[in-house]
Amino acid sequence: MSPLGWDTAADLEKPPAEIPSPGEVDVPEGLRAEIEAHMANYPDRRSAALPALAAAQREHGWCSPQAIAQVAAVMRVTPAYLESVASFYDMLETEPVGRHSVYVCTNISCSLRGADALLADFQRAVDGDPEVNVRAFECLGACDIAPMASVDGVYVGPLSSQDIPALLDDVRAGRAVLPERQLARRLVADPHANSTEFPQHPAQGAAHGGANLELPTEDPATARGRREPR
Amino acid sequence: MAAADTAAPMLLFTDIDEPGLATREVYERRGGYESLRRALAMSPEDVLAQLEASGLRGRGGAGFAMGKKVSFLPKGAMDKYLVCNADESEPGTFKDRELMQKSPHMLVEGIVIASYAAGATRSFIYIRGEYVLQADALDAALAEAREAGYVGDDILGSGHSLTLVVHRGAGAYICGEETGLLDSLEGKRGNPRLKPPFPANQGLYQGPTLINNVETLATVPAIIRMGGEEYAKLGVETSTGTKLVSVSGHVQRPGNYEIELGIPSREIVYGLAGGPPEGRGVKCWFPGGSSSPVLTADDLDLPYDFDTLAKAGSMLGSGAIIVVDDATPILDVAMKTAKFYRHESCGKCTPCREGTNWTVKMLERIDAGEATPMDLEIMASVQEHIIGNCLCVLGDAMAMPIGSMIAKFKDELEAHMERARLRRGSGDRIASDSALAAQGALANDPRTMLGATGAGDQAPGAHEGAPGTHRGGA
Amino acid sequence: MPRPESKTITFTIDGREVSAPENTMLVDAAKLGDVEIPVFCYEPKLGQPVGACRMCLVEIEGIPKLQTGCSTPVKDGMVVYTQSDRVTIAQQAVVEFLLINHPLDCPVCDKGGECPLQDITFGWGGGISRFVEPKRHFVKPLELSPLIAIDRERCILCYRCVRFSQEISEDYQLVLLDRGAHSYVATFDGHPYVAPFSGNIVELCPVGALTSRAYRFRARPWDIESAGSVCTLCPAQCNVAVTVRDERALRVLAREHPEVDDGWLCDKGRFAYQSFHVPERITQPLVRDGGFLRPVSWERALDEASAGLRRAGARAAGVAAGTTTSEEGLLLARLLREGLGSPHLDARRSGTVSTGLARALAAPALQARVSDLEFAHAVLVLDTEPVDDAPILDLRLRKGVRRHRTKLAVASPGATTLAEPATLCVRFAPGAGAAFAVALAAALRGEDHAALARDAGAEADQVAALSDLLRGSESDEAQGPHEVVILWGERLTAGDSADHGAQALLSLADALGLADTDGAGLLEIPAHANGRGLREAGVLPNAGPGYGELAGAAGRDAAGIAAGLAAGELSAVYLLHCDPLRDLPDRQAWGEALASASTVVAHASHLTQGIREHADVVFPAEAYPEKEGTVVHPDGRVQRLRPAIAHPGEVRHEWRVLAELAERAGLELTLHSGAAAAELLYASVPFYAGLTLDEIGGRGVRWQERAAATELGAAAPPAPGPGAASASAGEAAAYRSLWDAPEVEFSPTLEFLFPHPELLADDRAASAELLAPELETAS
Amino acid sequence: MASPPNSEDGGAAGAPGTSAATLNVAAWSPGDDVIEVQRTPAPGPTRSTWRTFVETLRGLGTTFGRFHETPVTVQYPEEKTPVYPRFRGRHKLHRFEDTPQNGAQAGLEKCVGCSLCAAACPADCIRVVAAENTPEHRVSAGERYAEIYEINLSRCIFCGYCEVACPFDAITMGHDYELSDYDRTDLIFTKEMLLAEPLERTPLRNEGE
Repeated sequence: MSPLGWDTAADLEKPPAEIPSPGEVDVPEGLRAEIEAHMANYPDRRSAALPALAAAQREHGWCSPQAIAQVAAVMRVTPAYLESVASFYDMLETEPVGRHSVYVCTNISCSLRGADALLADFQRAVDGDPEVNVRAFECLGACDIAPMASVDGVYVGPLSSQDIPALLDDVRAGRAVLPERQLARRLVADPHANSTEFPQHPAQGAAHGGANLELPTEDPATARGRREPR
Repeated sequence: MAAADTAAPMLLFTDIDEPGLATREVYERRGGYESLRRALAMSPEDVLAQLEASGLRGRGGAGFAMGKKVSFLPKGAMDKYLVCNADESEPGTFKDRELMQKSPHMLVEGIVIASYAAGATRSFIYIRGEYVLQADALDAALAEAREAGYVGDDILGSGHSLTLVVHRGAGAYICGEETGLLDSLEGKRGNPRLKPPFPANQGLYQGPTLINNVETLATVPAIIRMGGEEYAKLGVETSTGTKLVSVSGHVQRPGNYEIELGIPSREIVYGLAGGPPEGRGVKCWFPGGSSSPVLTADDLDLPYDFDTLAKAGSMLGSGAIIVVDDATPILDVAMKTAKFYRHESCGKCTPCREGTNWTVKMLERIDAGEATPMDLEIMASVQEHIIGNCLCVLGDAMAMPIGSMIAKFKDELEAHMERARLRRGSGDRIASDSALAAQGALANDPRTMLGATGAGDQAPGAHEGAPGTHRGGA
Repeated sequence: MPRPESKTITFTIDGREVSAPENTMLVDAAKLGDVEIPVFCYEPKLGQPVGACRMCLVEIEGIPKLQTGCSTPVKDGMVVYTQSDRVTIAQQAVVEFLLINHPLDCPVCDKGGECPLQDITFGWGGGISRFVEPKRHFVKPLELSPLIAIDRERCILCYRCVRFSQEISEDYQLVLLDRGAHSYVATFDGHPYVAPFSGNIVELCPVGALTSRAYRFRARPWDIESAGSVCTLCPAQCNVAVTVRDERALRVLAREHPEVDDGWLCDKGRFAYQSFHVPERITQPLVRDGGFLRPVSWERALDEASAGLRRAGARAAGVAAGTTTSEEGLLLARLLREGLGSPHLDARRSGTVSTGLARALAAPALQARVSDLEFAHAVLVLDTEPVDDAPILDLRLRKGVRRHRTKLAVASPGATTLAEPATLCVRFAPGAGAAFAVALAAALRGEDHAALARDAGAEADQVAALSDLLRGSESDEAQGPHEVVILWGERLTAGDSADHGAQALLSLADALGLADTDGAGLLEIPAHANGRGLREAGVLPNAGPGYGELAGAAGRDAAGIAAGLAAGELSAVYLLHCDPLRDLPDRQAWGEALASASTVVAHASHLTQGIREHADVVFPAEAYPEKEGTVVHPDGRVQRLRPAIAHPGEVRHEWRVLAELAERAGLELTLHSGAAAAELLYASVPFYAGLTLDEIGGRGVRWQERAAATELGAAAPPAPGPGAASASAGEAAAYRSLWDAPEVEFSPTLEFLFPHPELLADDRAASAELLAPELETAS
Repeated sequence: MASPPNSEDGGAAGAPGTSAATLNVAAWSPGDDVIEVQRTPAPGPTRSTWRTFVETLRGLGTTFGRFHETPVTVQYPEEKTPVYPRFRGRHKLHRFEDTPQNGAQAGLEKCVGCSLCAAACPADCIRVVAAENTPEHRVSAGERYAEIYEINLSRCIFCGYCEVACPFDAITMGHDYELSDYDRTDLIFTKEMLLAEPLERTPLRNEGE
């Protein structure tokens, strides 16, 4: 299998892709306003490429040629420029994907704690569901709750395969995912970080720091068994 | 708890978990923005002098003295930029996330003070796109700060003005490299630029640019509060102050800890983080994120500071300690590391683009039993060919740890290779495993950890017709 | 803007002391000491080095890491090693890395034999590869555009092509997609890469990843010869090297000349050579016989032409355009003036500038060079669209803005492609260029210009802003004299307001002090490729060679000739590389004129409509690589065309045909060689005096820089005649696309760009009907 | 090396003559580096008589001794002289045999028109004009094929560099040495001629012959 595009020739019937002339592309008003607001933030309008593409992705679900043409029309740059930028970044999708994204961190710290098996289980669990885009992701910066996943931008962890059904139910129902496992609720591990003066966060219980964290308890043998399911 | 003995003075993590610390009200109640007032009362040169006196070294990875960096900016009236590097994506690192999420005002205050010292009037926080919660917290804090006049025109009547924008990335490790970050901020692909010219002379939009890590900038208010010289008394001579370390991997209490630089590494790994799970030992550990060469259990008694670790052949980097226990095959660690850098290589320069790709292929061949001991030599030489020959440090970031693993665990890798060859020969892994175990060949090979290839392969399209899944048993 | 000056320093490379200008990049400086440092991504024409390929790593004393030679400026006393073990190992490593995914299909690769990757692998590679894994394989070749094929297996990701698209032509169509080892060069969503300068990426590519579809598999480097020439398909006159095999042109490459083209070519210049070898080309004399053009012998054609012209006598007229060389122009002028006694000839599209004004505009002090466009503080593009009229100057203007922060202002009647780099764009009414220049001159003099601007259809405050920009701010003045270049199109001096336009230009020049400032001046883009040369050779109704006074009364200009023919006052017309229906304004008038002419003699290479329907005698015209003669660049650079390929069929040198006709008309010329014709030209034009072919050489020489330039003579510009400058309708719609040329129409891979597909079918059919059988029997 | 026919026999016949021409270094020595060779028979009546009869009889002995042998003349052109296997005769171009692997279809030409043979040719007698394969018209396995492939055999010096240069083993030197013609233009061999099997096979010498 080769990456998309490698084997693709240009379609000589198409016109060259220049900057779309105003009026050539219909842009939803909200999107246009958002992109223009981003452009105002920078001395050079091209700087708004990332936020603008992200906005278009929210609108269209992915950076489709149509979405890119819309951004190009507002930003007055060529669509090729935007496509080039979009294809560089992991979070900008250049192929159609499900509307819900589940990024499972499979980098080293999460891997050491069983993320690869978690990912495989995730993929099995959403097999055939076009709405949920489960993909492996490089380090998401939450090694303290490894293995973890970013579900529509919300970090949850530590996760085990048993959590997957509940998590997916939450995603599909549009609820907050596994509230008790969300990173937002977690205290830092450093026991000295919190002196005395303020009341404890109710959700965290009395314990400080790492103490409230559940380490994966399974021993290596069961871990291996789980990882080699077939 | 053993950690209690090493109680360091809290600068960044003081009451970090206090509810509402992210709001201006609580932050100010705790003395927030006092340093800003104090700094604005001083001349920019005095602020800079304080920063230089503090000996604060950059917390992002390179460890360059922050005061010196500010002083490199050309003087005079021109558009200067201050960019806060919040693209924290070094595997194992998650300290900036904590700061931005829980104490965003501290960062804003640090940025405003630093911009005052540097004479910068435009500032950007480049935060990685995955940090949605943290970016939202920063946006909210920024709105509050603007309202209170800490950011904007003529801050607190000092005449200093600053526009500050939170710029969200979209998922690319290379944007943590300062010049890659600048290109990304300019709306391009995040390709690193050739240096020189250095960003201090020609950075964002060709203007002089100061780029600092979140933790570095967040430390600035503390330095102003306590005075540069007082700050320099913390830590050891060439590594002053406190440092946030992120400990992860095979430890019992992973998380962020604030330490005084120079304490023994063992204190961190065993004392604070609780060490590896019961019954296991430390096989190796990355002292500064996945791009630092690995150290072994013997090195655990080294003091944790910039110079000592450099002398030991590794680096403090971003202060992210990843512990790997002795039940994990080193090949899997190498494979994870190499695959990560292959995925994140921007593709601009040849040694990194091709070298990372080739290294992964060689590792896969080793694991598939298609390699010979000469391949280890080739792999080591490929790492040497990458180191120092790349445009930026990403190539080195793979080649150094992989090189160190080959050097330090050569025997294990050769044994792994040999076993894989035997397995390949007999065709049935499970059966041959027990057969081999009977021969004693599998001693110390629990093969626990990760399916380092197979499902974990996330490079979009392994188009090369990879040797296939090699974990047998299909 | 002062051009960078640098002092010479000495550095040591491989133990050799070498002197080089300070801050040259090491790769370039090393060449001065005969040391070659291999490079892939480095190409100074593309701007700042990117240091991506890492091929040029060298060791510099005092720096621990190896440095890239392409991005390290030399400093005095630097000690550099390019042969040390460290460097050798690093270079071998880079070659090994690059070849990991390169298919090594050199035998089928068009680049084979002239491929930097081959050369560098041979010179600096390790000789073996330790890469044993399977290489990647993809479908190939793929089309990137109708002109260019892409082979992604071979790409080594040196970034040259995408840098060209983004930083030189600034079309941003060709980009890199994806990341890391998966990166590939592509366009948006499968659109083709079609842009005026796209062909340059083929020449830039250091491997065989981008190849020309027109040249594909035509020849190997050892099969071919390279012949230096000058492209005369537009006034920009880029220097080119024609690739010749079996005496046919197979390819056109840039022959870098910093004062002309900067090493780039437009796609017309690069690909239109195909039209020289198509079956539709006229390769025999044709004579109209019984209403149809039929191939005849040269003798018969010359007889017919000569008889027709002699019958007309003083009622004959001549129009020259296209690739006509100055010698041919001079011979045409002498044929008409001396042989036939007719003063009616022209090489302009319309309108006549009085001799005094023409001389004043040609004054050496007022002439800007092409490189001035790049280094000036401000450039005004006035009533011309460089990308259509002289494409390569478009790149030069963009380069000035990008690299030297030149302020670019564009004044035009329509939208311009230079809007993005331009600081200011001003619009005026179509055809009101001269009126606009008058208004601008008034604004620069500080006079009230509101009414004048209104007459020109421009906004007064925009005119004021433009005048401020041209005058420069005070801080600019501190940096020395403010250099302004005005790049203007011939249509500014078109039609009835020709003298007004010229007068306005002179007053603009006066107000800005262009004559006194080095690096400032005027640069005209004439309508025809050798427009300037033809005027200087005296192909004008009102001036002889070198803008000399005529003995008799002035003749008719092009429009006048059309009117005269239509009214029966003239009876014969000689068309030199000109189909008036295509090349001259007022197509309808010319249609009537040619229909009523009793004799139409034409030199043409393709049967375009005007020739097909009206010519009585058609001489096969030469293509520029077949010609021998002189052409003059818009900035006064005298350049030579030398025969590079063989004449197809029975094509003869055109100067010979004209000389023959002139002799039959009674002149005594005794020209036996192209060199003799050139001598005649240089002797006829006072300010060319003493020019020799040696002096012109391969690079040309600006006559303004020679001592003989004073022979032009100063002329007091006459006061403008009565009547205000007004829009001339004829020129209003006259912006002509770059692609609107028979060379494009008849080039198989280029024809898709020809803007009039309906004409294309007609011309093809007619040519096929007439010429194809003949060609078949001939071949 | 190809030997002329009958070279062995000729050599044997000449043996007595050469033995008669004995080397006779003169008594005087003009110097160490000069050797005088006497080509005439040594003077004297005995010697002369000996030569007249005995040597003549000996020679006749050889002649009559061969009387019973069959003639060794090769009846060229009816009969072809065999050549050694590595004899460099007229070139051949090759097609793939029926082996549809490596992307090559059966019977495709091996030559891709790369012109390397032309580059290697010291006599400049090869002319290649390449063209592009299309799916409808596929001639060779690669992207390109030789549309025109001509060898001017009146210029060829049979050095064999072309087969050495060929990266696809598409051209080899054959054994055909019958290369005379009445017209020079007929000696320009086209691709079709080079691809075709020779009408008659040139006989090969056996090992050790």
